Amino acid sequence: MEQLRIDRRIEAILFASGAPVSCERLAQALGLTKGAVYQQLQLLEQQYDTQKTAWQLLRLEDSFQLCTRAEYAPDIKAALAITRNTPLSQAAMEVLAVISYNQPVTRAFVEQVRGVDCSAVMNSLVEKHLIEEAGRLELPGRPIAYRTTDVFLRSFGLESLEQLPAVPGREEQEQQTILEKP
Amino acid sequence: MEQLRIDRRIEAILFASGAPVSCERLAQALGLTKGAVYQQLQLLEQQYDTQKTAWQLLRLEDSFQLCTRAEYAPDIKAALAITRNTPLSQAAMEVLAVISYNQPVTRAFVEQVRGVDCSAVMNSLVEKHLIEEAGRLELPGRPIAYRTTDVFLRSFGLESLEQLPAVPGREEQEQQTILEKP
Amino acid sequence: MESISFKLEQFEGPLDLMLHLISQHKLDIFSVEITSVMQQYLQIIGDMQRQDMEIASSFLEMASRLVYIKTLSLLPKRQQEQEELTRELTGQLIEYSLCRQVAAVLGENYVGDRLFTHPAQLPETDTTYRRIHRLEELMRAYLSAVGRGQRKLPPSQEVFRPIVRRHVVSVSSRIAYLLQRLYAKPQIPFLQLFAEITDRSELVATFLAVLELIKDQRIQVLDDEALTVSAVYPSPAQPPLS
Repeated sequence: MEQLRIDRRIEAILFASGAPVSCERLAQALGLTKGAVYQQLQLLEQQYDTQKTAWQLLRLEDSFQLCTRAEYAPDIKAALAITRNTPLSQAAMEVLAVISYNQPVTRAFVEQVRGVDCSAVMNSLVEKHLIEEAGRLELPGRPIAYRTTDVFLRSFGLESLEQLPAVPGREEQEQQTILEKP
Repeated sequence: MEQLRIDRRIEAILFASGAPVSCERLAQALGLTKGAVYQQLQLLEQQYDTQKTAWQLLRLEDSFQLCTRAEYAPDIKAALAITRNTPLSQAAMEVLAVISYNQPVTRAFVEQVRGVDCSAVMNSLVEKHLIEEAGRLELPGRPIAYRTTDVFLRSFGLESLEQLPAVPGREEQEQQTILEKP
Repeated sequence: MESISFKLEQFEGPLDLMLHLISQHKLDIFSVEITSVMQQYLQIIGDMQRQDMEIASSFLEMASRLVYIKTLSLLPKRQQEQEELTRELTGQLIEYSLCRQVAAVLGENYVGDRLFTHPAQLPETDTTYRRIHRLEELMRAYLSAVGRGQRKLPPSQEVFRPIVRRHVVSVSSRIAYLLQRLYAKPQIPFLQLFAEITDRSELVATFLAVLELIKDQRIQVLDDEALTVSAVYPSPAQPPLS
């Protein structure tokens, strides 16, 4: 196999890490001296600057990190805003519905109702500020409970949770189970 | 201010978002036509390949993503102390095979093909983002359907599902059975 | 007899085990003489049961399915059903073997553990959700999530009550009860003994009581059309004990 270039190997590590990586760690991973690594980093930095790449090499103490340049922030934000505006998926809507009717409620509860892993969906609902943590429940393992937020109320045109419409077939007794559920 | 180059702006968005970004979203964010963006993406791809950069441009259906080349994996794993090197289990591989060729597909269908309970395996594939929910099927009980993700495509070196290897002896008519199954 | 040289855990399920047996005997899956494989499968499961080894339910399920097919093959009038079920099973085996082949090809192309993406480095932005939805969407989603019967909701404590305070019916109490009834009316149709019972525990206890009484020759079952339980004379049923 062809020998990989050291600068590329450093770039690969910085790229995959995202976070700052110390010169020392780079040297260890590549089996090189810190000096040799440092020299390569300087060359990379120059190269990025002269070529005006979209990213730059940031130095923080003895660590290095690849980051996009500030002037590209508007483009990145524009792309991000579009993502944010994508409507909720069926799965997200269901998780939200289960939480809104049963809050405060654990992830395990939501997963039990739906029969599937819901962690990714719930994380994204937290990110969208539609649900939030509501302390821990006094149950084995002290699981985190979740509840809906004001953003949720606004999204569905509600003034309070009491305005949630009754679900046909849902009985009083089931409302109770929230507090008792394992 | 100096005009920023379009290819750099695309690179910045791809770099910062980490995840695949659709051609459409890039076009919207940059105020360009999809065609123009697509052309730039192709140039970037060539450029990365000829320069043998540490990262490559992957195409996943209509989306694009930057990711490192496989030959740098040992360096990255060494530097970032990544131990999650566990290959997918036989069971996971079989479930992926059934889902990728039949999607969208219910858990019951996967279990019928494999003759065993698959809920644990499927949950772990959801956690690994290799499969995701795809709404519910209009069948009795409205079961949740699953499909493969862009992580799946990336993990198996595919650009789209059409590149899935042909199933030996599989006939058109068998494609139909998906809709009829219980 | 061939000893068990493998563990069931090695197999992905009953279909996997059957494919293993097929390949071991170099049989062609498309023209496989499935009955010979069935025979072996049942033998393996049987051996394991005799050795008190733990067998996953899916393996037992397949065993009962095979036994059923085998039973049908002994009944002349059910040949057609037997053939259908056999075809279905063969079809399943073919489908599963395809699944395995595809999984193997996919597996060779797996690079998921060697490609690294760049973790997102997004500028601080407001990620608050801004779309407006109609309330009906939420309701529909709720009904969709919990299902019409809402059976998947974690059960309330009420449901556990019968389990916790399990109503245990003893066999001896049912023996007493049966003898009491037979004392009043020496012949009772078998099914009538169970006619008014709704509780499972009571049902089981009553049946065990009948068996117990037969064993002790206190009662006998008359082989008439209705299967009548009859008190046995001349050792007449004793009056109720309690």
